Amino acid sequence: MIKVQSQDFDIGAELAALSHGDTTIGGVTSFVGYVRDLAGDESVSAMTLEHYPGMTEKMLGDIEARAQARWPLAATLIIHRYGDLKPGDRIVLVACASAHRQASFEACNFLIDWLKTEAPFWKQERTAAGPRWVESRATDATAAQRWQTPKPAK
Amino acid sequence: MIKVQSQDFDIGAELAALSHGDTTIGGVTSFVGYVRDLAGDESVSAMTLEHYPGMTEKMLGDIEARAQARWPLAATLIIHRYGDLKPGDRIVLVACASAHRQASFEACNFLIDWLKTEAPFWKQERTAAGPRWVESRATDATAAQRWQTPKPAK
Amino acid sequence: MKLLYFAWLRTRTGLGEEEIALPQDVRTVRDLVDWLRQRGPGFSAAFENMKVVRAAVNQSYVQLDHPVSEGDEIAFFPPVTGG
Amino acid sequence: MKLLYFAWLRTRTGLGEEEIALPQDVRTVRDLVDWLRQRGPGFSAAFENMKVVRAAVNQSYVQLDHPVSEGDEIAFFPPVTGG
Repeated sequence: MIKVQSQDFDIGAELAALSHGDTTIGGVTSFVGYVRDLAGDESVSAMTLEHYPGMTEKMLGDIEARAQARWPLAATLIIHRYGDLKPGDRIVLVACASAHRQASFEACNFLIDWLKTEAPFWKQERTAAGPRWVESRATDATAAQRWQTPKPAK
Repeated sequence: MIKVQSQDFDIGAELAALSHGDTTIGGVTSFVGYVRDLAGDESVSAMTLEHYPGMTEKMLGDIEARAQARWPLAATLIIHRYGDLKPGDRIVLVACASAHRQASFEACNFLIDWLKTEAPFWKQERTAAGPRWVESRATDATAAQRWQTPKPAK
Repeated sequence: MKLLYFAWLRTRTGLGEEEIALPQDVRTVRDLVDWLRQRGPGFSAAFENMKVVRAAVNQSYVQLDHPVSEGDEIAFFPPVTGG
Repeated sequence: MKLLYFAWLRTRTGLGEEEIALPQDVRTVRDLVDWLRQRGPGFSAAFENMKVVRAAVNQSYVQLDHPVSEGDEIAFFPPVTGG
């Protein structure tokens, strides 16, 4: 399931809904991303997340479908916020439920890595020097590329 | 932080407490383990988790310290339940907060893998054929052993 | 066709989106970028370095040699930084 | 010394825990296991196959050649199955 929203989310309620009623699920791995107060060595007071409505949902849906094709997953969830956020705020939740622990770990890691390189979101941070657009990190591209070699969980 | 308890836990509240007030945290990876209704091809109606009070806390604390020494973690949490559980119930929560996404993923995966091979818990499942002690799985030992070669996150 | 600009491409062009008629002799995304550059300093600054600009046609990532046609939704934006 | 038995070792021995005096000539966990086996069919069944029995002395995993002494807390249990 894909949710793109400006409001915050309730992790406990979202994970409970994800696994509710499916007793074949052995584990749920989730990742929650937060706004940090530091970018490089500059202090960040707030940020705005801009996105491309329509394409965002399409890309997240594509990435989710790829994970579901690759690992045995009972359910997946991606929630990504947009709009004004401040340090400590939740930005993103990715969760994967599976009968198998390792599949849920790998799929969750895959989803967040690809989301970071494909989902059309842009962060603008507010620092003492004024607002600035965050530059993409080469390490994110590298993290995503390691999934290019098919190597599904046992 | 280590919690060994019979009562259920609130994932949202636990994760909120874990990261609360620390705006250097960029991500929290968590794993929740659930009671499955199937063991092999037998239906499981309930289970009892027995543990070794004292040693459980000691081993979980040791494993947590190892993870904190190996990855840059802002906070870690392990909650493990014991007592009577039924399919769909939460058994365990492992969560790792870090400035760095990949560190939180690897540390969380490491913790659950080691917990499964070192923490003194034993599952007794109730099936149509009567109660039976769950046998340890070779795949769990293999999963834990892959962390023997030091290879921390970049 | 509909053109969309995000993040600093929006700031530099001064536009979030616009409707234009397919310009003459524009067959590909690259042709379109060349045409846009000639519209003024904001546009030439936005499309100065195509190594840091991504393009999507109808909400799918494309290369610069991808064809464009009337009715397409074409978006330009920097490498993404969500998550 | 305090002896603890968990899971099916508890079921087979019929005991969760007990206090015993260190038996004569028992120097290691292996000596203790040999001594326990002679206590009756439940104990010999519990310690029949040491490949599926783990031992801990004072709440740390040990090998069978680990020394034991008066005052130790010694636990026997199957490979763990938590998580």
